[in-house]
Amino acid sequence: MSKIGVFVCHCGENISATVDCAKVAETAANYDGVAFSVDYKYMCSDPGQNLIKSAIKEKGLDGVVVASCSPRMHEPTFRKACAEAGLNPFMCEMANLREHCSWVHEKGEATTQKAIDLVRMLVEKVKYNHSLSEIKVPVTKTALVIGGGIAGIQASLDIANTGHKVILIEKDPSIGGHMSQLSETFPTLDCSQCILTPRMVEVAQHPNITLYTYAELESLEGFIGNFKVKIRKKSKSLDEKLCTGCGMCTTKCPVKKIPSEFNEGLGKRTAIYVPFPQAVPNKPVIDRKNCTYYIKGKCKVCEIVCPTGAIRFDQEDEIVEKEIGAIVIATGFTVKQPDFFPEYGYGKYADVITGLQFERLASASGPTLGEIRRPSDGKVPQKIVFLACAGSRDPAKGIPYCSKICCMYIAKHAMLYQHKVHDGKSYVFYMDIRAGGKQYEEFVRRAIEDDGVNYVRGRVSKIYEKNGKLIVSGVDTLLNAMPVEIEADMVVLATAGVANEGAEELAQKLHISYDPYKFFAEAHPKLKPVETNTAGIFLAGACQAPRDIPESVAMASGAAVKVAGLFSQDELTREPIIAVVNRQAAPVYSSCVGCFLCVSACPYQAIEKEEIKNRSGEVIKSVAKVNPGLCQGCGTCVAFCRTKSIDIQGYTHEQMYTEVMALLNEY
Amino acid sequence: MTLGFYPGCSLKGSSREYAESVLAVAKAFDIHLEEIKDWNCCGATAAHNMNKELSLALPARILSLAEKQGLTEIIVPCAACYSRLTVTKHELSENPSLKNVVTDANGLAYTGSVSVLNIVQFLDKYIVPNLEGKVVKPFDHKVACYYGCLLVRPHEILKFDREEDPQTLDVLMLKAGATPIDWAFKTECCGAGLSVSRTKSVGRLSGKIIGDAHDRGAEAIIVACPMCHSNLDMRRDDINSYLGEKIEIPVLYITQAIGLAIGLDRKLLGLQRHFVKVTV
Amino acid sequence: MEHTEVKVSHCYQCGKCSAGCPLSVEMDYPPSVIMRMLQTGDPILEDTVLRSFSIWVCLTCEMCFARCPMSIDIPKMMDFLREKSVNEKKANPKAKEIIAFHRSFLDSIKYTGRLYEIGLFVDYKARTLKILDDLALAPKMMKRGKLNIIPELIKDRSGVAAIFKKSNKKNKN
Amino acid sequence: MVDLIKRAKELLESSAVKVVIGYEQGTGNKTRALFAEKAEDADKLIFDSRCVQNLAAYITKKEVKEKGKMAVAATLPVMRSIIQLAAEFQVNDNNLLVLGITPESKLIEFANLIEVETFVHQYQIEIDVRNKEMLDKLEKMTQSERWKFWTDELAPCFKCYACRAACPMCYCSRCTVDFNQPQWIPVASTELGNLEWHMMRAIHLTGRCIDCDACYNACPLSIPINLLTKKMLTDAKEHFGGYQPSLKGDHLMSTYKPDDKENFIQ
Amino acid sequence: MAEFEPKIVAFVCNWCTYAGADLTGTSRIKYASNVRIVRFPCTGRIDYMLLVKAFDEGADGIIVSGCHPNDCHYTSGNFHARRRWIMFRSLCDFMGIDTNRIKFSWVSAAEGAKWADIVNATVASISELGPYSEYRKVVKYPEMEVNNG
Repeated sequence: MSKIGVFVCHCGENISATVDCAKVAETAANYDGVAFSVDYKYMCSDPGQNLIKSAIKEKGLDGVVVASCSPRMHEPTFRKACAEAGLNPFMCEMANLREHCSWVHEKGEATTQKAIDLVRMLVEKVKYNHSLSEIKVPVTKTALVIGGGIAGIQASLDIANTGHKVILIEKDPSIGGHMSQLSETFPTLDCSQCILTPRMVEVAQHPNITLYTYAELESLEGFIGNFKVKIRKKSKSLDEKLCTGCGMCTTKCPVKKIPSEFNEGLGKRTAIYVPFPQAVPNKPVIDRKNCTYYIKGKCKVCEIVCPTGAIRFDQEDEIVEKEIGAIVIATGFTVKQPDFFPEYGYGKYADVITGLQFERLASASGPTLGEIRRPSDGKVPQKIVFLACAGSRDPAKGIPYCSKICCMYIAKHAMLYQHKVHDGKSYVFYMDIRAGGKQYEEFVRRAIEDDGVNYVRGRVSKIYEKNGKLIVSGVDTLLNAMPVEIEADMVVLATAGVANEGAEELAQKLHISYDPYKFFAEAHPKLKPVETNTAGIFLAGACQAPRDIPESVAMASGAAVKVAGLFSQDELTREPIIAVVNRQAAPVYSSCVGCFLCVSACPYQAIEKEEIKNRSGEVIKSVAKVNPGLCQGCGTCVAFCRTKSIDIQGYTHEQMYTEVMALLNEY
Repeated sequence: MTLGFYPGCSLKGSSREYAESVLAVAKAFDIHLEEIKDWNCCGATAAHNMNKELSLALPARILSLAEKQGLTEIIVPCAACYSRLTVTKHELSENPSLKNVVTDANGLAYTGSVSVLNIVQFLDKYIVPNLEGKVVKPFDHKVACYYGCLLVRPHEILKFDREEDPQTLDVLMLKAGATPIDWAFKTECCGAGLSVSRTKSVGRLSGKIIGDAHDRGAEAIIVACPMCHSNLDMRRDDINSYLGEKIEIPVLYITQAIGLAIGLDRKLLGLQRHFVKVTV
Repeated sequence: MEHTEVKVSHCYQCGKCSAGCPLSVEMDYPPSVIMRMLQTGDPILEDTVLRSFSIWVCLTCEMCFARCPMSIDIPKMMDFLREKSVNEKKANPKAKEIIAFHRSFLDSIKYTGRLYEIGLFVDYKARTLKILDDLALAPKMMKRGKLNIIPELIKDRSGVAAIFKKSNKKNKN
Repeated sequence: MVDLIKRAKELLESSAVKVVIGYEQGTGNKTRALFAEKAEDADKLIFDSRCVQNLAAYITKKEVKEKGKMAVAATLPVMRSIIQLAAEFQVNDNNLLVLGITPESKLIEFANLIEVETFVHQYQIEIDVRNKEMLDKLEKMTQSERWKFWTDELAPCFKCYACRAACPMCYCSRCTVDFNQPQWIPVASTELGNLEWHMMRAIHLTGRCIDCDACYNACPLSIPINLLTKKMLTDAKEHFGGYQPSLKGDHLMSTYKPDDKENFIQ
Repeated sequence: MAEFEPKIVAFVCNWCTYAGADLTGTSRIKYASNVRIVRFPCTGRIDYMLLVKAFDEGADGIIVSGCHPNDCHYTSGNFHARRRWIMFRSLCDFMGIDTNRIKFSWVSAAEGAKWADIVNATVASISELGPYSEYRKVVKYPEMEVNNG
């Protein structure tokens, strides 16, 4: 026979004005299992709480129902009070007499009756409550940041500056990402590298940051606070400790004709190379696919010229294992290449380039040292055409979404062009100008009004080459779709921003979900923009959707705070409102039949297969098992389970069933 | 070997040299093309401009006849007919109710079992494998391969070659010893259906095509469609008057070009029937 | 319009169709504008479309469809509009020749089962009174054996005629 | 089926399998399941139009599993069940060999379940005309007429659970009806108890039932309970593009599409 | 006889509709008092059998409500629920259960007013329909009523 205490709160007048609180308390007193029932003006006040505490102690209550405001308001308060009185906090339930009753109904019988029912429901429910203890999970206070672009850099620095360890991995030989490729940045036109490189250096020198470049995530296990990661450090064929970054090797390397990734193929690099002068770390790697030694078995020029003997041809990939508490994914995005566009020549025209390539042309550190020269013959284009939405907003090409950054960088490109080629003519073919952002609209207007860029509203149908000119045929939809044919010297495609190659694989390694375009999915479109639906894994920057620099940085700092918050505690305590698969004595072990439909239903990949083995180690049965670290307690699995083998603490079958029964039978 | 053959109206009339060259080439490779008995016109542009049902019923009859005749594969050299037949096949398989309407109109059974090959597919499948050895007079010229509309569009349905800058004809001509040029008007429209009713438009449209091919030094234009041919060849006066110059590039059917390469007689290939003298 | 299943509402007026259309310059309303007019659902604009010259200049070369980012089957819509335009007697006067040609063409098939080019020419000229046009062409063609004096007749002409009858029930053209 | 018997013998002799499950002549004109463990038993194997029982119901049974690897003479419905069971991790290539019997009654042996799946996927699950008509008839009724129809139909049910026993998908070691904390389904075969039991069955079989009618055939009172699952099947087609058992485990009811369509949620 | 007061049980998720109903309270929007709210963590947790049980035990109407699509606190609980509801509702209808008595809705934490409307609308329509006696008739075993309460 349970001993339940019922505490009816007047909430000043808020409840008692329409509900006869005394009557509610009296009625409740007569329920079986109710040992104590009282009404009081302010239950949440100290005297109110003391009333509860003393009742628990004196009457030895084993369950408490507080009938007052919404549990979303004061459940923590009253559960704490119970705990202080030595009653398990999860033996305390709340009936919502205020928001759901007194405030929404007129004074009268019916309202009081409803209050009585609500109390009754919870009294019956609480009979089936179980003492639960909060789940404690230790936290490894080291963060892993994947991707060394601006988002990854920002996240790493922010986390490191809160005093926590960070491991930053970058797949390329240097950090910096796309931002390091940019010339100027909108809407302020300040030089990208000038603002970025100091941050890159800071990362390299930060005592709390361990930087692995030329490295990728191999595998991930575990859960929030307790991940185990394997990182593959691809061989650089170099002893980094010995290398001083003097650059002898790169100057002497005989293989000089490899298209430079950093310059988007517009410049060349050597087989042993540093991607760009300000690279961090400023130490070379050997590109084995192109190195004569690895192809033909001889050369070794770099080894010969290296003053410190740092070259290691036999170096192999290294797998490092790390314990990690939280992960920030900042793997960024990539852009579609011109060969994606049949109507623009499948990429066969050298002077049809991407926006990113234009950045390199416009960049002082670029292959043309900042002069706009067309790739084919190095001539300065007198007529240049920019195409917005090249691939974006183009369902037929499989990219229905807006890449978001193009409208702005096109305006920037056109501006830069006009600044560098004063007598040149620039055209922008666009569908809509999307310049939502601080100073953005003004920026675009400047391009149009001050720099005389010709904006033409319409999509270009075809580009073809004719005696050295690129014939761009489009229309002006604002002039009854009048044909506009431009003989351009160069065409810049604002090609769609898309998810990286291998984004899918990475997502699967991390057990996070991704959208149809392979961008990683946030946990909540509005309220959890940097969380993923795997606890402890966060997102920053363009790996979640096309993002510009300010957004990426903001996201990165947001993610960093989430990590810092997590690391601010030694142990994670989580409400024990989680699903549990029953276990029974041999030979049954569990009523679970192992159909694992729950696995496909769980939004958190929190359900695993557990193989139950006998003494001789052979599998007798495999059943579902909920990982308390990952389960968030939605209970979706519970409703699926045909054998009712999964139940969710705090909302068990018995509790919910009884609650419903109680309310109906008491009518 | 015997294959089904649907010449279509043009090949019986204004472009009989196409038919002649197709048959000649087939013969040279011991392929017998068996004509569909009592075939009718596919309805061409006219039909689907004026009456959808008709535009499906006419081709459906042809396919039904072919089925009746026990043909599994029919060669359709005319790009327009090829397009109509393929589209009809597609529409009828997509939409059973239409199928009933059509079969009812035709009073003939239709299962859609016959597969339709355009000229390039035919050449690829049956000629190319044995071509190399047979090329005695490599067609050693710079050629502009012109595909027109109906061979490659709508891609969703025809699923043939690639929509922009197609390659199949070029590859064929390469094998015949020619040097295909890269040019911009491979798939631009020649004016087709307007040939008679709006000759001026044809002059302009075909003019651009001839013009570009000429500018890029083509010595011959290779086509696979009688309508394209008649516009580019028979309408040359209108074209030249549009361009304001006298361009004499001959226009050859792919089969004529291949025929020449394997040393067939020019008369056999009907070259004498062209308006623009075939100098190559 | 709906039953054509052409998703007119999907058009966001990028103009790529008009840009690629080889004939848009000869049209009174380029394809993208036609789409816009249909989008409005305004009966007056729809009427304008049905009376427009554009729908007749369109050659259904399919370029618009091929390049439309929203995969809107404009050619299919054009076919539909032409048919409707004729049935509602709204065909643009400037399109007289084009329609005449189509009709002559179809008639030729109707009676012979196949296209009889001389017949076509004569009939077309009869319809359009364009006696002089292309007069030079015929003899040249004749000389090159490109014209049959006698029409090719198919045996089952009644069959073909039947097709026409049946499929013309709805559309009296 | 000569070749079936022949193959069964080989398998048992070579002890590639420990037991072959098929049909044998039963009492009267009935057929029943045969569990051939010795080559000579295989001679009893028969196959004809009467063999409609879904043998897949046996392969999850403990006693059968314990015999070791089994081979099953599987008609199309049985193969479908097997695929669904495999998707639910109840059978796999190590413990099951499928001796397929095509709709044309040809024997076709499969190397593995993937092959079975490919074979099964050639055929859509189609509800026969008679039942289609029945469904239409019911849907045309008013709600109360339907209510009457079902309460009448289900009234005689005395919860013998033959339907459950016959169903390959009802392999759970603890059925919800045996669950008493709380007692979801009244034990007694009251109208309500019956209604709830069959409703629950239908729901549990949604996206799993391959429409073999075993439940109906097993019902001593021939209550058309299979209509319920058939209804679910047609709905699955209407709303979610249909159901076809698949090893991918993309279960109809434990997965979703963000754009699932409905017209009743306000 | 006294005017019929329908008994209505509301099965709602904690994060959207329960909070929404709280907002109805804080905004002091009045609505019919016939409804009793049962709080679940998520619509994904709501067991269809429980709805049936509610009818058994004398409910005249049921409201099931949770987060709008894409707003689920657990990202996809409501998507799963929706799929289940589609099938469950159709089965109920097919078995002759009066689906007019089950109102499904999305009510977000911000839609206090909507919650009031939903409740009032439901109470009104159920009052129209009257007591669910048709169903009640088959529940003939009050004496052996298995009440685990």
